[in-house]
Parts: sequence; structure tokens; C-alpha cells
Amino acid sequence: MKLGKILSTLFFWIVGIVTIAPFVVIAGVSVNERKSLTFPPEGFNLGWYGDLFLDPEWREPLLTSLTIAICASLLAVLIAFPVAWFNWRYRTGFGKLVAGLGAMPFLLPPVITAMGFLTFFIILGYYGEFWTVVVAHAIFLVTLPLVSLSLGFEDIDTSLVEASRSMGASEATVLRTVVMPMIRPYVISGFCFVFVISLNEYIIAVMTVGAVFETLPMKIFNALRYGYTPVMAAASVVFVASTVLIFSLVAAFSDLPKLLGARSK
Amino acid sequence: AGEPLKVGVYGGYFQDSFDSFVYPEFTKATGIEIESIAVPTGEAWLIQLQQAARAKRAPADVSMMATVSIMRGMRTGLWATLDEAAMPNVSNILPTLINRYDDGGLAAVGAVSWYITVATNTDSFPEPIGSWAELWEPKYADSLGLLALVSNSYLLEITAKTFFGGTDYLSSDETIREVLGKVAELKPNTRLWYRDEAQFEQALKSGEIPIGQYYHDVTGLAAADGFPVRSNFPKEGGLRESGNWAVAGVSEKIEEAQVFIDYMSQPSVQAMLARNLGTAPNVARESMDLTDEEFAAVSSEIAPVIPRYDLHFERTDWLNQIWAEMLQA
Amino acid sequence: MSGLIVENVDKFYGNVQALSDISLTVDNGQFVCLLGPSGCGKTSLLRIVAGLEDPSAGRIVLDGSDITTTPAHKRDFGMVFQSLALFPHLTVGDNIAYPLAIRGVPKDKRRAEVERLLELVHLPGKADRAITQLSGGQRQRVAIARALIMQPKLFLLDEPMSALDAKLRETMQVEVKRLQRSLGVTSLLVTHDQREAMTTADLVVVMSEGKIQQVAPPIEIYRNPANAFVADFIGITNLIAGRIEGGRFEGPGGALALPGAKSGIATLSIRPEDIALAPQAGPDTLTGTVTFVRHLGATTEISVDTGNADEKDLTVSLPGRTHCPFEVGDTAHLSVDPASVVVLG
Amino acid sequence: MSGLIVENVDKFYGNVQALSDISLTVDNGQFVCLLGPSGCGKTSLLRIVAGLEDPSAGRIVLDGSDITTTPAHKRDFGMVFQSLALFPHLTVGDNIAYPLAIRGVPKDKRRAEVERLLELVHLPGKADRAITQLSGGQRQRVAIARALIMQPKLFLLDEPMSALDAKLRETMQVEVKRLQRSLGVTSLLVTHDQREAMTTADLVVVMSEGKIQQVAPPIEIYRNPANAFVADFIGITNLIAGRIEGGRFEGPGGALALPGAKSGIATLSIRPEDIALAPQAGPDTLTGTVTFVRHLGATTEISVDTGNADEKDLTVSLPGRTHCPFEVGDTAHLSVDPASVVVLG
Amino acid sequence: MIQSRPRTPLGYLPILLPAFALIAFYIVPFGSMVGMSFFHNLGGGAYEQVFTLENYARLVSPFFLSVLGTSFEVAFLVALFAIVIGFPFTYLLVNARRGTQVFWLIVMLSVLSLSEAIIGFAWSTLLSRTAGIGVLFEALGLTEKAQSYAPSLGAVLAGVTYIAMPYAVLLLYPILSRIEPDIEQASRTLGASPLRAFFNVIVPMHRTPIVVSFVMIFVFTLGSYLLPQILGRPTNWTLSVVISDQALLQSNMPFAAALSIFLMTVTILLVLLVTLINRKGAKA
Ligand SMILES: Nc1ncnc2c1ncn2[C@@H]1O[C@H](COP(=O)(O)OP(=O)(O)OP(=O)(O)O)[C@@H](O)[C@H]1O
Ligand SMILES: Nc1ncnc2c1ncn2[C@@H]1O[C@H](COP(=O)(O)OP(=O)(O)OP(=O)(O)O)[C@@H](O)[C@H]1O
Ligand SMILES: [Mg+2]
Ligand SMILES: [Mg+2]
Repeated sequence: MKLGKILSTLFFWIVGIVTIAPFVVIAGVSVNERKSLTFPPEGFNLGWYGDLFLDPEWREPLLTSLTIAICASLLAVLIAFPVAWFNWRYRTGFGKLVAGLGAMPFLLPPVITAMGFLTFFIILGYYGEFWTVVVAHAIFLVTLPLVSLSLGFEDIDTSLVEASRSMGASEATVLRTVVMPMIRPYVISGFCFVFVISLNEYIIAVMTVGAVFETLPMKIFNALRYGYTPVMAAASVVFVASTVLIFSLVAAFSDLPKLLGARSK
Repeated sequence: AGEPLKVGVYGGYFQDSFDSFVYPEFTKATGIEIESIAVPTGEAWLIQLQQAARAKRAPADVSMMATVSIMRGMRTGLWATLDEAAMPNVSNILPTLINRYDDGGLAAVGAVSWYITVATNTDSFPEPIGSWAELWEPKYADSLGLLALVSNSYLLEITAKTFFGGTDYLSSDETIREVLGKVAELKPNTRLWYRDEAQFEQALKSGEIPIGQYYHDVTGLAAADGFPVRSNFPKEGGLRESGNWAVAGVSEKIEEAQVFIDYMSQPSVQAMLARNLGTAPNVARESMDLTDEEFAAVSSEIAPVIPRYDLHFERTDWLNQIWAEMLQA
Repeated sequence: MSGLIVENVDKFYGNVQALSDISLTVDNGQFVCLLGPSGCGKTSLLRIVAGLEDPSAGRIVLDGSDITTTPAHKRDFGMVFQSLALFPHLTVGDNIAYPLAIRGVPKDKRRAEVERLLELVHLPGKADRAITQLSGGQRQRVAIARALIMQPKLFLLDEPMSALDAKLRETMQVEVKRLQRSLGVTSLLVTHDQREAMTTADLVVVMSEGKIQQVAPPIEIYRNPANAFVADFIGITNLIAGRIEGGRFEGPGGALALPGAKSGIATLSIRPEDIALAPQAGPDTLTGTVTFVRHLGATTEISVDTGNADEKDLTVSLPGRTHCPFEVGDTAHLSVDPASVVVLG
Repeated sequence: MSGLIVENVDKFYGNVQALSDISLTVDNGQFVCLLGPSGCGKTSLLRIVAGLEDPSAGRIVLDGSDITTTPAHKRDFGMVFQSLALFPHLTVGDNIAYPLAIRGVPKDKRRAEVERLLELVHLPGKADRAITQLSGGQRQRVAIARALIMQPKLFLLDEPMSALDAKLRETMQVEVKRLQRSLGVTSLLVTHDQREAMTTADLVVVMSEGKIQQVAPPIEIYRNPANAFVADFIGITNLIAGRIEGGRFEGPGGALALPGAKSGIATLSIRPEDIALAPQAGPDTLTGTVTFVRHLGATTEISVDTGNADEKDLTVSLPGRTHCPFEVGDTAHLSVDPASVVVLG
Repeated sequence: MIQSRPRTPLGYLPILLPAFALIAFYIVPFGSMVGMSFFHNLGGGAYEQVFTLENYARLVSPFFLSVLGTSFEVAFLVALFAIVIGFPFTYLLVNARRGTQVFWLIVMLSVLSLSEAIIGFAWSTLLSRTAGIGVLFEALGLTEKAQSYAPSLGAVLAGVTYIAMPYAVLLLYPILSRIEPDIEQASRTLGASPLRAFFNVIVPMHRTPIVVSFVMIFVFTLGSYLLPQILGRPTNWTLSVVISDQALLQSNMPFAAALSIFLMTVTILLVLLVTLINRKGAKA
């Protein structure tokens, strides 16, 4: 029993350390004194973080990515919410079909989805328009809020709805006074998931608007191609930090394990 | 004059340099305002321009594009035919860097050029490499970094020049395959087939990969920064590649665009680019006031290897296919 | 025509028939319990009355008007759910005031009503608590208060006590009954706990497999079950199949005198407390082997194998202090007071 | 020294003390029930015995050897979990044979053993069924068979019956008891159902808040509870606080003769069935107002408010056929047989 | 109040809009890609809308089959590693304290927030001779001289597995967190050591989720495109690399579309096969 315990603890920590190692490299690289991605870092300089926000070279892609991520996650939630709600409220084959459709984009290799969007927008003649990447991301990632909202709706005791009906609430009143307050954390978490992944998505963004707009992942990749700079590491560190912050807040204000599907304890 | 002239150059280092050294001077000289547009490498920009052309829009009036892209655009008549009379300075540009429609109409003018040469880490190899042929030597096993695409490494041309007497040798499927066979012999020596410049640059600087083909200007800048690297022109010559100015056919600012191209074609401007961007000038050496040292930093008197653009243009799929088969076998 | 009338209601879920031809009349002010085993259709019937489910056939009439198609939120009934269905995001007060809030009743009026209801359910001053700060019994009261605040025409309860522990359940049953009596509200309670039904109901409706088996006051149901199902379901009973001939019953284990009983094949229902130990075998005793003895304290239960059908041993219940003279394996002789025997079809 | 000895066991979860100073001796072959309200530490104790949890202090001794640090899988106990914990990916037979399989017993031997166990739990021929194809009671039996196949030194059961419905539960209780008796295996059963404890146990251990309150045979626990907690927890009781002076008890509602009882402040525990109706007030009667009447069939329970502490009305239980002469609000006089009264501290 | 369907057709309105969005922006794009794969490529991003099978004809070559083989090899190994590492890791995680769980879940989500490019960079640094584990191994005396471990198949696998790990953990987490602790404890009281209980009960019990997660990670990994380029040699480049090269560098849209459909078809067939085998196995 003791040996098994030691082995499993050891295994857990090795996996943990390997998972964290790249973060250490990236954080280390981001504070290099000179404009080079040396690891371990030589010297110490936080100026690269300033560049991320001040240098238009980096600020523009950052803003582009943020805009795309916010719009895409809003759109994804807007698409997913009625589907999840409908499937919770009714048991129809059609509803299930739509939900299944919503799960598909995430289940295929993203390159294929990206190719689909590329050909589609080229044929339509909208190739390179800003909204195309928003739509593409929203559709590609709609699975995530769909799952989190479905979990959330499943968690709403239907008798709450019935209780409110029996007390005189119309369908709309139920939605406003009972469903919305209870589903809110799931809406937020669905939003957060799309936001984080959209912010870092590369291939679909490249294939839809790569020629016109530069998103931060493209910028990072291009930095990798055309001249390493610690700013790209700084950008990643900022992203990781925001992710940690976002999900720590989610964890603080609701139940993160449950949002990720764990049995509530 | 209302809208500014939209000029697109490769995003990043290029665009930065143009923004700080070129456009302000140009505006000062001509009064024409410029809006700077970032252009991606590869063909994405071409597709973008074509899409826009269908909608009669021009995301940029003037764009800097690789030669093969220029040729592709010419095929669909994407570029405006330029008026040479309006651009007296264009006559300075080396004739090989001028692209014309079949009817002789001027489609594109060479903008800047750069060289791909042999770069080494001087800690590992203190002696310069004298010939491309050395790359084939067994002592460099698993230590080269080479560009991964047939369309950006131009190893077919380099190999043809080095071992088969010149790029003209690439005249038939058989000879191309023969040259490709020679390129394939590089595989045991190649540690990294890189797609991304910086990926190799980092490895070169650190000595992780001590030798390979690389951009002469970039290596020079790194050396100037104190890194233990060197680029030198092999005796067969460096590979010279260039970017070209072309004007979108749907542009409503063709006249301003011609003023811009004319301005850029002046020897003095070319010299200025060489000093500040490290690009190789597109005009005759004599017409400029570059010192020997300045010239050597960006170019060489040795006759360059010129890419077989015709081949890359006409046989794209086939070349890529046999190249990929060679590489990934 | 005042009161609730359920007329020939059927309910199908897909192919499953949950209710078949249910008819029931509830007078105003009556407390009616729907009692039956799990899956017999109690909840379905209650939900149809509440308007949460549509009947597949039949009508629901309230005070003379047909409400079959009136949607739930326009029926003005009060309902208490098994899960209580308190809104976790609202305070106690806001939960109780919810029906008023969605009708736009002003705040101070709501406040006053909430206080009144909290008094009624013995929770004064708890309006600002969160639901999670209440114990199970207190939540129960909140749910009841919420259902009653609109002075509903009908008060519906679906196993509201089943999540509480035994002692609390009994207390709540008594309170619900008292409350209902004092308000005079017509009530319909679903339960599968016969003790609960006996405690609260004026009228018990025993259901099984979607059908009504018997409608009668509690003690009547216990003493005169309409059929074997009711007899077996309400309390513990011994069902003995045999033959009646000339006022005597002959069955497994012996015979009993049943003066005046109709001749023919019959099943007797005999309550365990109506069986006594006989000192020895006689003409009117049943004889069998003791298979198990439970000393439960208040009573002692003895299982006696008389060769009854389905290996159903007879259960005899002796009052707590009675000495049980048996060990497992002993032979026991049992006598029964003929007056307590119910003869079923 | 044979049997199981639990010595001064403490258990902390973080700061929560789940068990404090538990000591208990179980003789070989005995059936012991741990009985107590939810959260009193029953499961914790059982899991410590099973080796699934380490005690914070104290020792576990089995047949003279200290097994406190022996890991669970080396104790050779059989355990039945509340959730049953059957392996869903294995058939009935493979579930039962699991302990044999991991010990490398050959297949045909396993097969034979499984058949034997299935016979024992009345499930012959079900070896190839999937777990999902069984009913609740059948799964129960499989879990028991699996726990018994290794002929365990100790048979541990953590509320194994609580998921079953009332009738099935009673059947299973009787079966478990019979099985245990026939195999003679020392058993420890956790339950919070006193009826279950009374039915199965040779010895009942009543626990509360991590401490043992009383250890005694079932009927003893009912008749002679050691303290008010036990009296109140086991069955229904009336606790009446008052004063004893010269063999007479004076309390709310009246007085009772208690010849020979020690003088001083005392609490009486009187079972409802030990209270009788008195025709009129007398020197040894309690008097109060009837507040509620429950006609339960087998008995009739009357609540009488005698001014007892905490508004605890006295409960009187009359045998089923007794006519209840009262309505709510009437005055009732109650008499008690002194022999049945338990005087607590 | 769960109903089988809305009372009036109007009740379908809320789902019609999303349904329309999904069809217009997922099914139709998909269809347009299928259509595109039959067009004739003119080069330079131009194509002719005539029906041709030439793109598919070009596909049928030993070269593309071998690239497909490489893709599947990478995806298979990555899915295998991700499950073999991710399953026990997740199992330990769900049994850890709540705080520990939240911490590692956030770490996993943070991995998702790293751009693939930067992960490629980080791993190439970690596997390099000059700054990575090579130095560590040398210091530990495991190797005589620091070595470089990238580019190589191993490096690709490490990098892609790293990306797949959060998915594996997030896929398995909800399932494993639903295990009754009783199950493992029951097997222990029945004589299995914890390690044995894990392999004997927990793993076989989750056969189906394991297969499903495996397939999902497999498919997800087929799409990886940056890491094989950054961490691999040309022989490790996957079909996704070829597809994006065709689309972005060679501007051969019809052929890129045909390659995508080829990849997708083979993937779906493979997934069906695995599902079928699993179902058979589960029954047996
Ligand atoms: N929404 C539904 N869909 C399909 N069948 C249902 C549905 N609701 C109930 N049933 C079925 O109808 C029958 C009656 O169910 P109902 O809930 O009314 O029983 P119940 O008497 O309330 O049982 P319980 O005591 O378990 O609550 C059952 O067979 C049940 O399975
Ligand atoms: N793993 C644990 N961590 C923290 N506290 C625990 C844990 N297990 C039990 N407890 C606490 O220890 C006390 C005793 O719990 P235990 O499960 O032994 O009670 P129980 O008598 O079995 O109750 P029940 O009848 O509800 O099963 C309770 O207060 C419980 O909250
Ligand atoms: Mg019900
Ligand atoms: Mg317990």
C-alpha cells in the first residue's frame, strides 16, 4: 500500500512538472535582457511586457484577437443557449439533431473545418472579411457552451420550473426569474471556454482572415518565423495569467469541477 | 488629395523599416500621403487581392510581391499596366527584375532584392565556406539547416549551378529529377528543414545547428549584434531573390502609384534601402554612392544564382509534389 | 356543483398507460390522500390536476367550470413538490413572496403577507435567511407557506414529507393537517406512506397500476379493504386462500369458524394483531411451525409457516410485554376472532 | 482471545472528530448492529475495522493479533457496501468470483464456488447474467455472495438494505440473519433503522455523536435504555421530567406511584403502549388535553398535552380494536403500570 | 415541466435560428468544400468550376498514402500516450482534495490558452542541446554529453501529447469523478491491492470511455499542423501540414479540399471501425 502510494504520488508529480515545464521556459524567456529567446534567460528585463501593450505591432494583433474572441464567444453562446434550452425544455428528435450538429465542428480535425470555411468564404466572395473569422470561431467552438449549458440545464431541477408555473408564472417569467439566475454561471463558463480557445486559435483564423488581419497567435507564429522576440513569450505569459485569473474567478464564484462535469459533492 | 496611397509590404521588419525610413521621405518629396499595409508572405495576399478585385476593391494600391506571385497575378490580368513614360527612373532597374505582359505592357518593377547564402556559426566553424558543394561533404552529417520548400530554398537552382553548370540545366523532367536526386543527397547532412527563418536563426546563433543556407542580410545584422555568425558568398554565387512592385488593376490611384514606384527606383533610394534595410540594390552598382564595405554587406560581385521563376510558375504542383516526395520519403 | 371533479381521466406516456379511467370527487374543504405503490400514477394524477400535464382523455372540473385546458399558471393552485422546489437564489422571504412578486404586488404589501405566512408556519422573523441556512423541516414549512400565500383554491402536495426523517415527518404531518383544517383549503396529498395517509386524510384514495382501488376514510380502508391489494398494501395483513363451507373456513394449517360467511372459494385477510396464540390445537385453530421471531419492543412478531401459498408465512403480532413462548422451529397454534376477519372475493 | 476487539479508537477528519474513544468487543459468531442517527460515526467505525480508513488513535485486534496497520486487502474480510459496489463490467458470476480470480484460483474451481454461493443466496443459474439484468434485491444477494465467497473472518455490512423498498427490506433482513446464523460468521452491520437492528442483531451498539451510548441485546435496549437518547431513539417513548419523592413521581399533568424509586430529580421514559386510559382522575393519573388522534388501524395513537417540557405531548398507543372515546380538545386521564416505567438519571 | 414537443409550431422558433446558423455556416461550408474538391485548379488561387476527378486521381499515390500513414502513426501514438498518462493522472486527480483538483484543472486550461506556436517553441527549447533536458541529463550523468532531442518523431510526439493531455484530462475528468469510491474500496476488501484494483477494476470498467476518449484525441491530433513542422523532420509532417501548405502556400484550393475530404473519410471510417470493435468487445 505504501509503495503504491509513493509510486502514484511520484507519477502524479512527474506529469505535473512536465506540464508546467513549458510555462517555466516561456516565463523565463519573456524576461530576457536582449531581444533573443535565450533560456535560461540572460539578464532581466520586463520591457517586453510593455511592448505588448504599447508597441502597435503587438497591440493591434492583441486587440484583434480580443475582439474576435469576445464576438465569437458571444455569438457561440447566443447560438448554443436556445439549443440547450430547447433540448432541456422539450424532447424532440429535431432538437437532438441540432445539438448533434452543434457537436460536430469540434469533433473533426480543425484543418478540415478551416478548409470548409476557406472554400465557403472564397466562393461567397467574403474571404478576408473580419466577421468571417468571428462566425467561423463561433461555429467551430459552439460545442463548448453547448456542453456547459446542457450540463447547467440538466442541473436545474425541473420542479423549480413547475413550481414557478404553478404559482402563476408564464413561460417568459419563468425564464427571467428562475432559469436565468440559475444558468448564469454556465453561460459565463461557456463564454470563457470559447474566449480562451478562440484567443489562441490559429489555423481557422489564418485560413479565413490570415491575409488581412493579424491575430495574436499569428503574430506569435510570425515572430517565430521572422525574428524571435521575447514579446511573443510575454504575450503567452499574459494569456496564461489571464486564463488562470479567469478560471480562478470562475472557481471562486461557482464550482469549477462541476462546470467541467464532475459529480457535485 | 483625399485618400492616402495604400502601399503593402511584408509585415514585420520590412514594414517597420519602410514606415520609418521610406514613407516619410517619400511624402516629403512628393506630398503624397501613404497608408502602410502589412502583406503576408506566401500567396494569401494574392488570393485576397483577387477576391477584392472581383468586388472592385483594392486592399492596397501598390503591393510588394514575390516574382511567382506577380506572374500568377499577370495570368488573370490582376495588375494594372504601368506607364513607363511616367516613371523615368525605372530604366535604372536591372532588366531581369522587370515583369511584362505578353504584349509588352509593364506589370511589375523590382523593388528590393536579397541573397540566400551559406551561414555558419563561427564558434563551430571558424573558416568560411567557400562553395555550396561543401554542404554535401560527409563531415557535416546531421548539422545543416536548409529551407524546407522548393519555392523558398531554391536548392534546385543552387544545385544546378553548383554541379550541373547552371540553372538552364533544369530544362526537362529528367534533368530536374536528376538535380533533385543530387539535392536528396543532402538529406543525411540536414538536421533541420526549416520553414521559419527565426527557427533556424536561433539555432544558428546558439550553435545548435552550426551551418546552413540563410539570408545574407539577416545574418549580417546578427553578426553586427555580436553573435558568432557569419554569412559568405560561395564561389558559385548567392541566390538572389526579389520583391516587386505591382499595382492592382482596380486601383483608382494608378498615377500616385507610378510616382511611388518611380521614386523607389532611384539609385539614391536603393542605396538608402541597402544601408538601412540591408537589402541588395536593384540598380547598377556604379549608379550608387555605396562604399565597398557597404556593398559587400548586402551584395557581392559574384554573379548570383537566379531562381527559375518560370519553372516555379508553370510547374508549381509538379515541383512541389516531387520535392515533397523527395523530402518526406 | 362545488369542489373538484376528476372525470374519466386517462393518461398515456407514449405507449405506457399511467392512468386509466380515473374518476374522483373531492368536496370543498376535504383533505384527500392519493396512496399507492411507486409507479401507480399518483403523481401523474396530481400533475394533471395541477395543469402541469395534459390528460390523454377526460376532464377536470373545479367548482362547476371545466379547467382541463387551463394552463398551470392560470389555475391559482398552490403546490408543494417532493423536492420542495425552493428557489436557491432567493431568500426565504423572496421565495414565499414569489407568487406576489410576479403579479407585481408592491414590496411593503409583500413583506406584510410574508410575515403573516411565516407566523402561520411557525417561522417568524426568518424572512431574510438564505434557503441553505434552514433545516429540512424549516424548508418544508417555507414551501408550504409559498404554496399558501395566494390563498389557493386547491392545495396540492406531492410526497412533501418523504425527504424528512421519521420523527420530523410525523410532526410535519400533524402540522399540515392542523393548518389545512384551520384554513379549510381543499387539499390533495400524494404519498406512498400509509401512516401519513392515515394521519392526515379525511378520505384515502388507494391506487394501483393506474386504477383507483378504493376510496374511503382511513379507518374504513384498514378495517374493510375492498380487495386483496388494498388489504395487503395498508398495514400488514395475512392473506389466506381457502374454501368456506357452511360457515367454516378450511385452508392451509387448519380451519376457522366464520359464522354466516358465504360458501365458496375465498381469501381471508387477517391482521397480525387479530391473531392470538392458542394453548393447543382445536377445531378453530391454525397450526404451523415458527420460522422467525422479531422482538421489536412495542410488539413481538412471530412468523409461522402454515403451508400458506407462495411461502407466505403468517405473521402474528403480540403486544410488547407479552412473553413469546416460542423458539424458531417450535409448533404454534393460532386462533382468530371471526369478527376481525375480512372475507375477500 | 478470540473475536474482534476495538480498543479506544478515535477518528478525526481534519478538525472534525467522528469517533471518540470507541471500545467494543465482539465474540466470534456474533451478529452486532451499529445503530445511530446519521453522522454519528457508524460508517467511520466500520471502515476502520475494514482497514479502509486508519484510526487516529486506538487499536483493532482480531483473534488476538493487532491488525490496526494491516491493509484492507490483507484482512480477508467480506464487506457489503450501501451502493453494493458491484462491478458493472463483470457478470454476476465474475463479480462473485472476483476474490478468487485475483488470488489465481483456477477457472473450474471458481465456477463451482460461484454455483455454491448462488445456491446459498437463492440465485441459482444466474451466473452469466449482467448486473444490469438483476432487480435490486437480486443485486443485494450478489453483493452478499461476493463478500462471503472467501469465507471471511468478519462480515461487514454498511446499510446494505437501505436502497430497497420496505417489504423487500424485511425479507432480506430475515435472509441475512438466517445466512449469518447458518454460516456462523462474525458480523457487523451498520444501520440507522432500528427495526432492522432489532430483527438481525444479537447485540445492538447504539451510537451518537461519535460515542457509544449503550451495548446490549435488542429487547434490553428497548426495555432498559441506558439514557434518554437511547430511550428516545429506539422506538417511540414519552420522556417526562419531574421529581421523585418517597416512591411517588410528580410531574407535569399529575403524579405516578413508583414504589422503591430513588428520590430526586428524574426523567421517566414511558412507552406509548404502556399507558392506559383511566376512567377518571385519580391519585396516580396524568391528566391533559387531547390534541390529535391518529387512527392507524393496528393501533390508535392519541397525543395528550399534559404541559410537558418543550411542548412534547404524551403519546398514548391503544390497540387497534380499542374504541377511542376522544375528540381533539377532550380531557384525558392516563394511568401507567409502574413496572414498565424506566427512570433515567 | 418537460414536454415532448412544443404545443405550437411557433414554439420551434428558438431553435430554428441556431439550426439555421449551423446549417448555413457548417453544413454549407462543408458542402462547398466537397464541391471545391471537384474543381480544376488553375494555380495562384484561381480555379475553374468544371467537374473533374483529377484532384482525387492525384491523391492515389504511394506518397500520400505514406503521409496518411505518418499522420495516423502520430495520432495513434499521441492518443495512446495521452490516455496512458492522462487516465491514471485524472484518476489520481479526482481522488485528490478539492483545492488540488481546482489547481490542476486550471493548469490544464492554461495549457489550452497557449498558442501552438509557443508550445512548439517551448518544447524545442526543452529538447534542445543547449538549454533543455539535454543539459539536465548531462548534469545527472545520464548521458555523457548533452544531446539534442529535436527535431525528431519523439519531439513531435512529446509536443502533440502535451497539447492533447488537457483534452484527455478534461474528457476523462467528468467520467472518473463519477466513480463511486466504493467500487475501488470493495475490490480492496475483496483482496486486491490498490494498484491491482486500479488495473483490475477501474480500467476495465471504463473501457468505453477510454475508447471514446482515445478516438476523440486521435481525431483531434490528426489536425495538428504547427507542431510537426516545428518539432519534426519532413518525414514527420502530417497530412494536415500538406493540406495547409496546399491551401496557403500553393493556393491549390481544389486539391487542398480533396485532401481534406480524403482525410475526413478515412478518419470517419476508422472511427466507425473502432466503435464497432469496441461494441463487439463490450458485448463479449
Ligand atoms: N414523463 C414520463 N414519461 C414516461 N413515462 C412516465 C412519465 N412520468 C411517469 N411515467 C410513468 O407513468 C407511470 C406512473 O408514474 P407516476 O410518476 O405518476 O407514479 P407515482 O405513483 O407518482 O410513483 P412514485 O411513488 O414512484 O412517485 C409510471 O409507470 C411511470 O414510469
Ligand atoms: N471523508 C470524510 N471527511 C470529512 N468528514 C467526514 C468524512 N467521512 C465522514 N465524515 C464526518 O464524520 C462524521 C461521521 O460520519 P460517518 O459517515 O461515519 O457517519 P454515519 O454514522 O455513517 O452517518 P450516515 O448514517 O449518514 O451514513 C460525520 O460528521 C461526517 O460528516
Ligand atoms: Mg410520484
Ligand atoms: Mg454511513
